[in-house]
Amino acid sequence: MFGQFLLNLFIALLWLLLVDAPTPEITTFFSGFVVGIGILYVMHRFFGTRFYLNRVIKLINLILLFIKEILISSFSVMKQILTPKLNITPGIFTYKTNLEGEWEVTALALLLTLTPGSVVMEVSEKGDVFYIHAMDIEQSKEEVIRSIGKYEKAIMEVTRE
Amino acid sequence: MTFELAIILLPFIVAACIPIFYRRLPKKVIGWVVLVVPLSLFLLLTTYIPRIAKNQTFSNNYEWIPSFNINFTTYLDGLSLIFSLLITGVGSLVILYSIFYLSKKESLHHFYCYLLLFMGAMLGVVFSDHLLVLYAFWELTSVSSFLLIAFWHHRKASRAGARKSMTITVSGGIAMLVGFLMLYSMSGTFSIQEIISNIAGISEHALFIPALVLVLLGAFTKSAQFPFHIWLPDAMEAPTPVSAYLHSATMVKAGIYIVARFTPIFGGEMTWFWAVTGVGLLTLFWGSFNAVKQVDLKALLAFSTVSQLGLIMSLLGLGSIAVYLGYSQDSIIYTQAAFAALFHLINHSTFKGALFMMVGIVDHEIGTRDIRRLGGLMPILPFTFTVALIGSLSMAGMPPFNGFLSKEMFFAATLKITQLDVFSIDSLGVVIPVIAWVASIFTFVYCLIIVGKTFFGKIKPDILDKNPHEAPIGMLIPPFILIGLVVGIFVFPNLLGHYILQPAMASIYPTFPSTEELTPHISAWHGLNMELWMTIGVVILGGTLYYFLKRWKPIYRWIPQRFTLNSLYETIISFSENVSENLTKRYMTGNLTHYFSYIYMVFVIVVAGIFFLTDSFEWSLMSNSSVESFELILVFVVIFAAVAILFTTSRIASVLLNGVLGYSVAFFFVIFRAPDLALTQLVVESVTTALFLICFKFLPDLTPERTSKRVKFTNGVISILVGATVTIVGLAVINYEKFETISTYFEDAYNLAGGKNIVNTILGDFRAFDTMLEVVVLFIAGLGVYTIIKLKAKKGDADIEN
Amino acid sequence: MKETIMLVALTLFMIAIAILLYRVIMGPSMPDRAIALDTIGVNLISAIAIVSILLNTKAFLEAILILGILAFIGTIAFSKYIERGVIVERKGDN
Amino acid sequence: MNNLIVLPLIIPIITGIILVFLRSSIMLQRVISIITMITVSVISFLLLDIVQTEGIIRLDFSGWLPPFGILFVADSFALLLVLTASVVTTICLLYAFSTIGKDNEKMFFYPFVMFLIAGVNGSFLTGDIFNLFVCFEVMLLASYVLVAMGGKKVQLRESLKYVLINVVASWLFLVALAFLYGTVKTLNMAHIAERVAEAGQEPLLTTVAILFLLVFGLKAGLLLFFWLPGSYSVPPAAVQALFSALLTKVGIYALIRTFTLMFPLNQEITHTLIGIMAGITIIAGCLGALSGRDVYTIGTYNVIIGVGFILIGLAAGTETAMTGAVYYLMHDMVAKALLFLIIGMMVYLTDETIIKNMSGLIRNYPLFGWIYFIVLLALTGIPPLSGFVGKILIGQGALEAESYILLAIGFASSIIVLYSLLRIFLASFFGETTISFEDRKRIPKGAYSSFILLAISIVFIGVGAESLAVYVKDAVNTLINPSVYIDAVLKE
Amino acid sequence: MNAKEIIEWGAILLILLGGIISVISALGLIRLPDVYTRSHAASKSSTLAVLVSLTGAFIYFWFHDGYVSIRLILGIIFVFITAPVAGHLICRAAYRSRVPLAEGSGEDELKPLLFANEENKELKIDNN
Amino acid sequence: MESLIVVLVGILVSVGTYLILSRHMIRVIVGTAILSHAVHLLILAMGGLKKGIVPLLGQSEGEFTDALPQALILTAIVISFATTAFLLVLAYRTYKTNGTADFRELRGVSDE
Amino acid sequence: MKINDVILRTVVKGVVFIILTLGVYLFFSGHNAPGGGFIGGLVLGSGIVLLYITYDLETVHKKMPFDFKKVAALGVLLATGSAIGSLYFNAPFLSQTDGYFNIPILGEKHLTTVTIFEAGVALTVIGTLVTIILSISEDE
Ligand code: NA
Ligand code: NA
Repeated sequence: MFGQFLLNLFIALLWLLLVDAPTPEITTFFSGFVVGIGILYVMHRFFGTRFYLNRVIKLINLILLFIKEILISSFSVMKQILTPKLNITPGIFTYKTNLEGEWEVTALALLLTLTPGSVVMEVSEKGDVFYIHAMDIEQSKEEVIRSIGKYEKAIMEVTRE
Repeated sequence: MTFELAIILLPFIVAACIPIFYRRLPKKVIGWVVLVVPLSLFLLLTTYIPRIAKNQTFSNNYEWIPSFNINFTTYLDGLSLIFSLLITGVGSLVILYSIFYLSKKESLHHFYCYLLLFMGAMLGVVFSDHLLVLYAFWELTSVSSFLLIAFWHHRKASRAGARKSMTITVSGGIAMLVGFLMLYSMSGTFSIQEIISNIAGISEHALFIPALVLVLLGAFTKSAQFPFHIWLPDAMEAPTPVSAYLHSATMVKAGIYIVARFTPIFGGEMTWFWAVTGVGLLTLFWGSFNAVKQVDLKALLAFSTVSQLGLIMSLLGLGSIAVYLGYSQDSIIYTQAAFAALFHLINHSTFKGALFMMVGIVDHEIGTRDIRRLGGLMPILPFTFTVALIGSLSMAGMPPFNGFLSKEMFFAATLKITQLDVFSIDSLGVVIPVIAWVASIFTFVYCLIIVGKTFFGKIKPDILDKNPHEAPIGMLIPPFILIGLVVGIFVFPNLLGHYILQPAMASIYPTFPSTEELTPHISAWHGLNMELWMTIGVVILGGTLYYFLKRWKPIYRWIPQRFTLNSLYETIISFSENVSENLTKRYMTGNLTHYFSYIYMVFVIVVAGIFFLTDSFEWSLMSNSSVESFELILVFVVIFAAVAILFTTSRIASVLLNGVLGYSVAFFFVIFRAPDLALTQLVVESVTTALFLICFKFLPDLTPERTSKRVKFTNGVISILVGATVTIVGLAVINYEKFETISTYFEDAYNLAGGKNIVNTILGDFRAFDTMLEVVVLFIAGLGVYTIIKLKAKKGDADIEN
Repeated sequence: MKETIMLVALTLFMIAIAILLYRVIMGPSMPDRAIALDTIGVNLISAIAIVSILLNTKAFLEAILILGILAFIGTIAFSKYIERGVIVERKGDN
Repeated sequence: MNNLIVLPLIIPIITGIILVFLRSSIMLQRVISIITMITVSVISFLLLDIVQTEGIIRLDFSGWLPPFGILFVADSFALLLVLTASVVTTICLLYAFSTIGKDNEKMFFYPFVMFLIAGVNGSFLTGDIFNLFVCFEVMLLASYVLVAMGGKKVQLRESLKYVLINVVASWLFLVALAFLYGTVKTLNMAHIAERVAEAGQEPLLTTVAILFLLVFGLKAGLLLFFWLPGSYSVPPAAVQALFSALLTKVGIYALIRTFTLMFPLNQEITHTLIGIMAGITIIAGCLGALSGRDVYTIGTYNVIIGVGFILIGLAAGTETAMTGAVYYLMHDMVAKALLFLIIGMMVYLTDETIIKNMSGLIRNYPLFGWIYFIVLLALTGIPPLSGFVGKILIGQGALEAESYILLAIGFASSIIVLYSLLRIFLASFFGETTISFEDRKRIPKGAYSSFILLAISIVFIGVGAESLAVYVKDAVNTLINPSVYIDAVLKE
Repeated sequence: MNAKEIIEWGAILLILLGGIISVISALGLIRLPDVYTRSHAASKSSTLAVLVSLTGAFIYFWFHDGYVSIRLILGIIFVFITAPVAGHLICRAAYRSRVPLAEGSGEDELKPLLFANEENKELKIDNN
Repeated sequence: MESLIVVLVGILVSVGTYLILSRHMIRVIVGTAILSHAVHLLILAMGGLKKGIVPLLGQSEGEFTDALPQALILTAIVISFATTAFLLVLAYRTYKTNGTADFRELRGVSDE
Repeated sequence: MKINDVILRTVVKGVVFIILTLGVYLFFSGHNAPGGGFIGGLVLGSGIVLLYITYDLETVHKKMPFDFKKVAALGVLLATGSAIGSLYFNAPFLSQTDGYFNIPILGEKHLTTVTIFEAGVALTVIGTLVTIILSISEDE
């Protein structure tokens, strides 16, 4: 229930932002809240799980991590593209994670996908094993193993007590 | 309401009552009840004779569609009186006859209903002064005749005969209608009498001759004139009373009526003279010539009717010359032809009616009408023989019967006309009496055949087995009344001439001052003149020909079957059916691709054609806005994506490329300052693509187009032309800047409609109605998708296909 | 000058789209085309942003978000189609 | 009260939607739909009467003055067609009750009919050319579903073609609209007329007009009728009747409006072209009708002939000719509806479509047979039935306009109409009866009542032509003097 | 040139940078050997191109018009979140629909798991 | 720009027409989609392109671009979407019942 | 190996809110900015369709048990009904009224009957869009 309330606030905020009034008004926020109630009513059955929003700072950290990763990985891809002669050995490898729960798994998978040279192709049925395609398998393997602990920690800081 | 209207309506009213009440009446009674109608009408009409004889006419107007000058105008004069007396008189006799002729098992209510319809229609024809109402009744006679011919519709021949008669007579009627419309457009009135009185004003009109021809077409088809006569023999499939009534005494004479009625209008034209006389004579000859070869008595009578109708027609043609010449002492003489026509019209009805009834009796009692199986019936059917003999001799033009009188007058008229030198008669005229004479010889021959082959000679044994006997008295009374008239008219022709024919002559020659002059004195003996010599020749030559009939009859086989008019008709029918089928099938292939190419070709030809014909192309870059490089690239992206769709072999690729197009169009909308459009286009494009993908589950992948190079090339050319047409017209339209757009009004949207998004205020307010309906469209589509998915034909549902 | 640079950027994005079009047309595999279309959509987002600046209007900013959403939905739809032949499954399919 | 004139469109729409909610109760659906159509018929008749006394009425939606908003304009011409269409639909519904089948009824048959008639009525009434497009689409979408209703093999095949052709036709309509807006910069039909007149209908405008000629021609089956025989042969009889009565007529209506109101100038080009197209249409229709060996082919090609014949009236263009066209339009709607209802019943009774395989129907169903005979006569133009007045007025008009070839083609076509329909009568109704009286299928009462009502209408339009004359004349007055319409719309 | 000017110029250069990155990654989609490697270019550098240019646009609007566009931010976030998901889904779909890895690829630990039983079968579903 | 767009429209129309003249259902339907794109651009071009500002009041100064064609296109887009949706479903139902997606084989009448 | 959609489903859960909110926003903003009933409805509909794509028919149907045909019908009814309302006031068909109303909490608001009309439009779009996609997807 609490999570949903937060979500509602979030929608109201979103609303306020979307309306783009010159100065934010409380009435706009309220109407956003009403809109949120509507949406939540339609959607509430999708939300069996809890929703944590109070770890904003951790979240920001995580987001920054995301940004950093995309920057690095993009430039490494571009480097590959612009290299006159392609010298890569693509391949698929597996990685087993300790994270559990859909949000954690998803966040990690996204992070891994943003990691230079790797894209998560499959998640095992249990959600514990990732099958990762690597642009250059040797290099990526190393890189993933190096940074994965860092990722898992950043995620857990947001998701766990 | 006047009597004339009542006369027309009574048969219809009774006809309408029959289907309602017939179940409550005993079957026998229907006929007797129906008989009351013509009988009472006949008696009523006789009361008009004295007044009509004084050249009174009776005219009444009843409004039907006054807004378009369509009114019910009855007009009763001498000409209509003759016909109406025939219609009701012969009608009475025929109904009396039919009561005994038709078996109780027949659906008598149908029969009498049709018969009364016909009677009413016929009376309507002769009593109508209004062209369109006349036409209405005219077609109704065709319709009722159709129904009567098809009375035994389980017989194939009946249906064929009915179809033929209806097709030919209604077609003629339609031609006549066009003629009537032309008369109206020339004269501004639908009233025959008014047209007659204003004839000078229209006879120079360019449409006058076409109108004449079209009206004649109607008359000729109805009166079975060559070459339209072919329906009449086939119409003999009708019950014999019908043949006696419609197809000899009345309906076929409607054409005669029309010609007589329109003689004051068209009579002065050479076309009229030659068409009516020529076609009449040709019909006269052809009918009599062909009658001889018939073996079915009824068919023989049918051809004889054709021939006699030709005779009457030609007489009216000859009489029309008097109209051309105008009133003078010299021209009076030519009116006698018309007089003879009317006279013979009545005579023919008497003897031909009697003959048909005779044949009906033979058929009824003996069971066949085939002269090859008949013979020697005189002792068995003595009364019937009497009818046959008198009727035939009258028809052959022998004294002391009425046919003799009119035939003599006919010869006289043909001879007189040769002395004229108008309408190139001086060179061609001599043919007229010759044809008349030759035709009369054949007439004599077939009259002998009727009597000789049926009543003389040896009786065939198989007929005797049936134990034939004379007909019941009820079937004999009507023909005896008729042959009584045959003799009676011969004895007192001038009574008829004075009271009946003279007023009718006044109708044909309204401009001639004295009707007395128009009425010759008819006498049986007028000296040993040329006419009589011709008759004597007829008897001698005809007798000889009859005697040697077997010797020369094979000449009929000279004309192969497939060159006869009948087979020509059949050929035309089947040819037009086949040709139309082939033609239609050739382009109506059912192949959608073909249909599209027709549409596109018409589009290109018509639009581009008109565009260039009218020299509409104007174009300049003056008012065009600038093009940035990125826009140019986008244009090329669109072009490449579009062209690539043509070559792709995968459905997904084509849908994806269509998506590229859609997104590019959306971006164009961005560039062209259309935010709402861009948004909508983006969403719709994506949803459409998703729809494609969802539906692909049920659809096959693309296959290479297995079309020939030629087809591909043609399609390519068509496509390029279509695109080019849109482009050139589009360029010209851009260049066209004459008007200020109404859109500027919407720029005040905030004040008017309280919104700042102009497009949205248009959609939601100014043109909200469009939006409302567009929502409905969307809803229908959604519901429709649901319906056609859920509603599947059951296994058992047979697909009925053509 | 600013406008010229932005026009250059816009042209660059268009060039990218044109290049991607090659991938859409040529494939060879279905996922190749899908990726390329997705990327075209994403590039269009930038293009719309630049046009918005050039036209000095906020009217198209919704389009940016929408395009992002649609490109995403589209890619999901395509990948499901490629993977399973069905976009909307029933339970027990799969 | 001007709002009245939106009712012929809005009532069926609302009913259609409500019927969606009443899906399970077929009885209720029937009752409501028939009441709706009767109401609409009555309203349109009232409107017709009001227009006689008060002149053309218009309704500016949302109150926006023309030419800026959308509006409905009710003149006698539009209202006569609305009235006829509504009456015919009412009667076809009666027929549908007993024949259409529960499956279809549950699958929103009545809502689709409601939407169809709403689109048709909207097309007749609208005074805005783009709104005409939208109304067309309402009508078309409903017709798409109705053609396919039943889901049989042939139906789907033909309806797909029908839909595709119409999609292209609608596309052409949009192209034409684009060019129209590009030139005259307005959408209000009266305003267009005014501007076109102001520009003297220059060649470019004539080209645009020609484009509309093709667009509406495609809908009307004028020259571009290829789609018609196939798609009109497959749906249930009630739908066939509705289609042949209404759909092509909407196209004809649009053609008449376009070339009397918006593009009346430059007739040497436009009307000549219409004349040529009408002539070819009639000839092709005659060939098709002659070629037919089954009831559907003969019936559908007769629809095509009818279209050509009416447009002779437009091509001739004189007052008389237009009067004839209006009469003939009404006649054709009623008569074609009846023809197709009868054809459908024949097929139902015999499970045959080839005429020679049916025989002697009249013995088991005498009234049915005679009603067919009446239609036959009416369609041939035999007086005093419905076809007569229209036919002779068109004939007179053609004479006035000296269009002799069209006159000849038009009247000659009557012979083919007669011949082709007579073939059905002789082969199918007459002849030896193949099914015994005891084994015969029964004709449902509802079907009979619809036959009788339509037959009565046929007799009424013919015999009672005078009672319609005042309306028809008023309608034609507007067509001949477009300024009447323009003033009613643009001058307050 | 004041601070506002400078920031505006920075925004514009960001946009230009985005354009350049975009072209490069588009080239990547042409150049890279198989769909999986191409998806790296799509899901990373193309995304970056958009993010960079959107950021530029955001900054420009902010400093030029004083307009903080939340929609732009939302757009950025949206693209940012969804790009890797899209990459993931497409790669998975490609693999499951048997689009082959490029020649010269290294190990493939997924193959035994998915297609263990059908080693050498050439299978294709709607895949060109 | 207007002329360029009109030419582009012409090319799109040609492509769409060619596809519509194909035998395969899907090509024909894609053809209709392309025709729709073309005509939407055409309508827009008829109102003049890039000749004013976005038709939103109160955002910037200047003459507005013609908003009416935009509204018309919006309606047209929705209608064409509705039609396309129906068309697609009809096409696949036809394919499933008739067993072919080839219009030459869907002729009916004459070949049966 | 069975497909594990965890990533997709998780992200969609978040993303759908953005989409739906945007949809509602677009719906309301149409009067003064790009948007309106149509686009709003389309975006909302797309959001629902996204759910169907991500999950499966049954799951979504269980959680959103609407008959979308009736949603669409209701939409049309609203759109036409708001138009018919004007008949009652003897104003031309489709006339819209608007005014500024003081509503508790929300304060003074500009309300017009256009909003009802637009809501009808939006509902129709949503209902139709989902009906179409569901009908096809349910087809065997
Ligand atoms: Na222009
Ligand atoms: Na369309």
